[in-house]
Amino acid sequence: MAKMRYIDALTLALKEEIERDPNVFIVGEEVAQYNGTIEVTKGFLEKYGPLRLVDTPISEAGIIGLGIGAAMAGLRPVCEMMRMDFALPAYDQIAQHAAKIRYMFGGQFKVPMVVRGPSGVVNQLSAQHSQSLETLFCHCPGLKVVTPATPADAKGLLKAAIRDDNPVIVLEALKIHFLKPDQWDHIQPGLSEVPEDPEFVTPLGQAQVLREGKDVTLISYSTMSITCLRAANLLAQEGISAEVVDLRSLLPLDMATPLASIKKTHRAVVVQEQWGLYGCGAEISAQISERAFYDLDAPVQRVAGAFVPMPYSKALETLAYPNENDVVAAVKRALAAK
Amino acid sequence: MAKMRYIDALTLALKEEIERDPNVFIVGEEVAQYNGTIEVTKGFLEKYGPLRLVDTPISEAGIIGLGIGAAMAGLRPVCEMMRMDFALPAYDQIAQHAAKIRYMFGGQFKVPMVVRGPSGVVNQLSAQHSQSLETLFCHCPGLKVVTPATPADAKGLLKAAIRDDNPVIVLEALKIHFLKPDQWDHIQPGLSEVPEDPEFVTPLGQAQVLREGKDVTLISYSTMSITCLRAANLLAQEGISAEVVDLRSLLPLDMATPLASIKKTHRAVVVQEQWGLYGCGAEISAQISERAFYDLDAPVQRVAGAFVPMPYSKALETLAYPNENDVVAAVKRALAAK
Amino acid sequence: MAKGTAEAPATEAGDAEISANTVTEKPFDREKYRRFYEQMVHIREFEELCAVAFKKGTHGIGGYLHLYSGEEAIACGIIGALDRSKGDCFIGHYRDHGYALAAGSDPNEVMAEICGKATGCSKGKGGSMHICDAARGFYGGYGIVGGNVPIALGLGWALKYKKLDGVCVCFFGDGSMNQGGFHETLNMAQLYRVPVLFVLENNGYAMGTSIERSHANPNLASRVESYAMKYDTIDGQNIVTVHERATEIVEEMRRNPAPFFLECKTYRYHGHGAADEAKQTVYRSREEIEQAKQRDPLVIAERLLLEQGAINDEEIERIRKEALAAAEASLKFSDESPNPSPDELLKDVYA
Amino acid sequence: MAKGTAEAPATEAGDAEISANTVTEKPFDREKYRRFYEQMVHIREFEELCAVAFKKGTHGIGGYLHLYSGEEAIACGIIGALDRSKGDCFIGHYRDHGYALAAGSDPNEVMAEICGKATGCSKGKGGSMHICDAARGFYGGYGIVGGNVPIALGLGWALKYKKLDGVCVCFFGDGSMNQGGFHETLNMAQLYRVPVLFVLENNGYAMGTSIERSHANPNLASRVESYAMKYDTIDGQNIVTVHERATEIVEEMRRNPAPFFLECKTYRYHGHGAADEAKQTVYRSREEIEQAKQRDPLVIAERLLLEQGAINDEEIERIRKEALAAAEASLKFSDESPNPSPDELLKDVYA
Ligand SMILES: Cc1ncc(C[n+]2csc(CCOP(=O)(O)OP(=O)(O)O)c2C)c(N)n1
Ligand SMILES: Cc1ncc(C[n+]2csc(CCOP(=O)(O)OP(=O)(O)O)c2C)c(N)n1
Ligand SMILES: [Mg+2]
Ligand SMILES: [Mg+2]
Repeated sequence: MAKMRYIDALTLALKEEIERDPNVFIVGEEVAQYNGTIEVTKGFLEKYGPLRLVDTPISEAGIIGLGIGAAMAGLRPVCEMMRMDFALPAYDQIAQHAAKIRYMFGGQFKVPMVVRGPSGVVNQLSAQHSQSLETLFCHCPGLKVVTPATPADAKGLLKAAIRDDNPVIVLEALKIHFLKPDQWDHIQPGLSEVPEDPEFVTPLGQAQVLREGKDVTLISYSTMSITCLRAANLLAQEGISAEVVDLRSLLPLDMATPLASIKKTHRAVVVQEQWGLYGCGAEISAQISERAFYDLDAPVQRVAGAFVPMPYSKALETLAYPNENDVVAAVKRALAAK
Repeated sequence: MAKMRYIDALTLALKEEIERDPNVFIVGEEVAQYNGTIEVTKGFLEKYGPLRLVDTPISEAGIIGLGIGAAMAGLRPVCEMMRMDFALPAYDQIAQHAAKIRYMFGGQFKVPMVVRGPSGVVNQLSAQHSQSLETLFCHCPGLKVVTPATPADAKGLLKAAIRDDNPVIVLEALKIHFLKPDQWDHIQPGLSEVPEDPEFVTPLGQAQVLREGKDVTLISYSTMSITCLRAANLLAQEGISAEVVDLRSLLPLDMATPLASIKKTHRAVVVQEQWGLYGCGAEISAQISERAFYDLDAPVQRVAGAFVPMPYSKALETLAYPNENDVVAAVKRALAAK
Repeated sequence: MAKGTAEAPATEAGDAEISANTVTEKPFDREKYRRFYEQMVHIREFEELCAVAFKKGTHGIGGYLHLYSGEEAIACGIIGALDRSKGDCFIGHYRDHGYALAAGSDPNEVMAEICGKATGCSKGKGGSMHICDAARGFYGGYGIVGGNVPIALGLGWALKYKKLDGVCVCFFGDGSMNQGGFHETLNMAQLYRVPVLFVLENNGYAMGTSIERSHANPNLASRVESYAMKYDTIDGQNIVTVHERATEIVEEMRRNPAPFFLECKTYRYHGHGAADEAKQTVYRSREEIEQAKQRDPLVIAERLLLEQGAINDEEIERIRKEALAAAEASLKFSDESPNPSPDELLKDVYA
Repeated sequence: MAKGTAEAPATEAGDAEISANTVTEKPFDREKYRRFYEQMVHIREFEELCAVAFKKGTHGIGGYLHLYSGEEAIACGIIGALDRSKGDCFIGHYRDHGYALAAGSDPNEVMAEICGKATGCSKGKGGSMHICDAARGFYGGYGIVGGNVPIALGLGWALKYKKLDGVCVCFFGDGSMNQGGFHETLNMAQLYRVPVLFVLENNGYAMGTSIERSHANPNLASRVESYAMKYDTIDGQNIVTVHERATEIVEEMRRNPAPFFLECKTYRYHGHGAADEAKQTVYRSREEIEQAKQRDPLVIAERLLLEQGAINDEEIERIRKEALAAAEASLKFSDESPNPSPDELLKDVYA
């Protein structure tokens, strides 16, 4: 085990996979000469050369198309979106092509590619650069979608995504890229620890219990799983024991883990960073109510961002997505019911 | 009242609005000289001229961009997508621009535009041309989304959309475009009737009870509302009284109407044509369970399409989206519970 | 070979071009061109039978059916210039039956796919628009206009990455050129010197929209100067012209990897899709269609082969008959094939 | 005016071009150019103060901050050629402070927006990238590269539809040209003869990527031959060149409505965004930056005005001081402005 930041775990995953498999290459804007906009691929160009670190024009549809074709021909492209918001001009390539090729050609091709990049709200990037777009990718058979919330999963899920034979979207939680190991461990001891084994991967489609508890189950993913841990710390001070389930993968979605937890706690709070309406939290809340109908002692509580484009001003931005106090309040509502 | 087909109601709405308001114009592929691919705009070019019926290259992002700019400058563009699937290459223009302009510029601009076109599965168009993409538009503050299920609403919602000061997505149910009035009235008497009043509009954000009942509430939209009516007919033969709520608008979403119904029936079945996972039905199911927790006598049942790209072969296509028997089966599950 | 201009579409090109003088110095390969001729006749009969079967409505063909009749020389001449052993491959749009047949795919499987049968090349899941043949390097037909073009970039990239000598051919229509992805792709292809041969099937129309009504610069091939890409325009109706030029270009691409843009002037005989047959006169005259048929690629090939003594009238008759019989056999194969079984619904979503 | 080539970017253009001989026969309008000079100086001081405020971190500026320093002559010269009474309007990308200031927007509101205050032009909801001014025909700055370009098509379309004489100016960077939407838009604009003046601010780089590394054809203006669009390349550092050429083009566009593509060669002094300042040497040398600064638009304007006797050293000094004072006053205004109130969060989503 090594203690590291989330961003370093991403770098490590990419490094290990590019060294392991000669078919892996990275393509995107500023990934090579510039070392990556936030330097996830720092030093890679020098080390691995221009065939494996490919700088591109600002042409997202071209980048994804390059990835799809290369994947069909047997390579393992990792397409970086400078921010995941910029995948939208390439959404047709992702949703109509990468996702559907295997099925519509009756299984003749595989599309083992990764589309990855920083996601979510940080520091006043405003409406067009703050989104957490998982729902758009999850509502699309043929894709897989992962949302690592910890340094270990940043490494493990990214590696598993690269090794997977399908198009996998990796939404990297920018908000927590630069937390230092001691900040992680302060939230929960051991949270900054990342297995050094280059064969370590986090299997796709397996949720994890990040913290055990008995009074209520908090279900979330990405940055908000960490917000839930923070909320659980606050709740513990009040004697409320919250179990925190981090979904890790949204597609495939492991509902067995949260449902097992709810069987124990009888109360569920679903937390997501962005718009609740028609968001991923809706599916999770719906499945809980549909499948754990007789286990629930209270209505599922959903906590989500305001249904507005992200405002710029810090004063408003702070109000636009949930924090640990919002989660605590939802837990109290869940506990008050019935 | 006039009896007419769904497609004729669309044509009528466009005709009335283009004649009412000189700022309304229609832009899209083959809308003018070709009379529209399915002839929604037949004869319009001759009547209204080339400034108001604008044929375009196959450039969806350009079409939507043209619409946004024109709308900001005070016109009321109606952008036709030959099929709504083709909105995906323009998804960035819709979701990052049309939807966000008002907010991110602090309310300085309005974007009164419509994006409309045929949607949903019909007759073996296979993976890339059969989708019902409402979720992608609904999970996007700043847009409005409507899904007319009847000839009257085809007229009324399209007209309301054109008159609205926001970008409105109109998903037209291709599957039911060509049903004849007597086919409509056979499903339910009066269903083919469309008010002739040119001031008739269906307000956005108001669900309707298409059929009253007391044992169970079926909640749906678009083609599937008609499938629910068919299911209700079958159920009636077995002595089961189903209330059918047609949501009409998905954004804004009127949950008061279905919740009022559920207060009466205590059982709910949510039906949607396409992929259930992370689809619009999830939001509806989640809200029902969250908000009618104490009213429900059984878990909400969701009926939705298989989570696969649409297969071509009729033998498979038929299995890929719900029919009235699937709805009946779900109702039975709902009634059996508890 | 002259660069084409919008003023000289295939329909109006002088008959002079048809005769053997388009044949360059190379000795005329009778066997090869006879084979191409047979292929073209087969494609024609195959597709005309599809049109009939579509109308009949009882063979399982639904949705869209885009026929290639009139454009056969392009697929045959170009795919015939490829060498699978070198890694050559190709990708197309939805007007794709001809590509597969030109590549030697099993016509029964192609027909069965068009009819949505379990024995189809895509197991009946794709249909007419989504024919493919991985073994023959056919990376499929795509339904979104321009959607295949960015993917071709990746196929070409893989050839470069693997240091193979192969080239990737990307077929698309004039309408595709106005999609944003086309633009992004061509720039990147040239920037990276990726060996993609972009083949524009310029049949004058995208559905009902003529070139002049959709391209501000109707001289389509010259549009790729925007990417500093090499290009040429040829008569797509003449199999010899097409094949020889494609062969030259492919050889050059193997020597000096870089993309190339080849515009083939051609004409589509049917409506955009089989269902649009009746709407044709909204955008073009019956006379125009008849005139275009004067330069039918099959007839041109026939004349050339006759001139060269590579075929006689009797053989021509026999080839037609055999092609029709083969097409009918394919339809029979399809008719006798089972539908996909219900459990196929959920398969092939993920690898 | 010669068409530019990639071989002669603004940085290397000879000093000869700077002097008054770029001024055409027209009499030199001292008042106007002095006003432009004052504007440019104001923009410079305003933005340099933003850079300081960003670093300080206490004024409410977060996110990205893209500075226009070095490129001021373009916004001032071109927006200065517009006539709002005719319906003229403009739209830009995220490097947008200069557009608003050149159009005469209230600098306090611009600064307050950059700082996220309630008094900002976008109520603090947009920030640096999303400045706008509906009253002055500024349809906003956009953050998605190339995203504003299709919208300009619609703004131009509305002018045509309403039969106004106006033109719409669309500002964007060299990086935008490789976005698909750019391609679709330019074709449509030319096809419909929509009065959009596309202004390419060619500063040589898109973030860290040079023209040569991202455009297969580095002669950017010529790329629009693909749309049969008229174009020209000018020295974007010389306010007289920019303004006179823009005026000519706009007049011509009013007479014969059609789009025009104007490439302005320029240079960005700062990092791509204020946060990227340190990474500049990864893609360009300090020497290159210094050399480019030799052709500073403010200095060029100063020299011209001095040559023409339209200004003296004392006035120059005073203009600078006043500009700095104005910028400081704007920052003070912003500092004293309230944050948006919490209830603003849910407002302005829908009209
Ligand atoms: C993005 C997109 N827009 C619209 C369509 C509908 N459509 C299918 S084919 C076609 C015309 C294409 O013409 P062209 O590229 O010239 O090819 P051709 O059919 O002439 O071979 C159109 C508009 C589509 N499939 N995809
Ligand atoms: C679609 C998209 N891709 C990537 C980005 C990230 N990005 C922002 S600005 C920029 C560079 C743009 O360069 P250019 O168009 O030349 O304008 P300049 O910054 O030089 O003025 C990039 C890559 C983005 N905002 N949008
Ligand atoms: Mg065509
Ligand atoms: Mg630039």
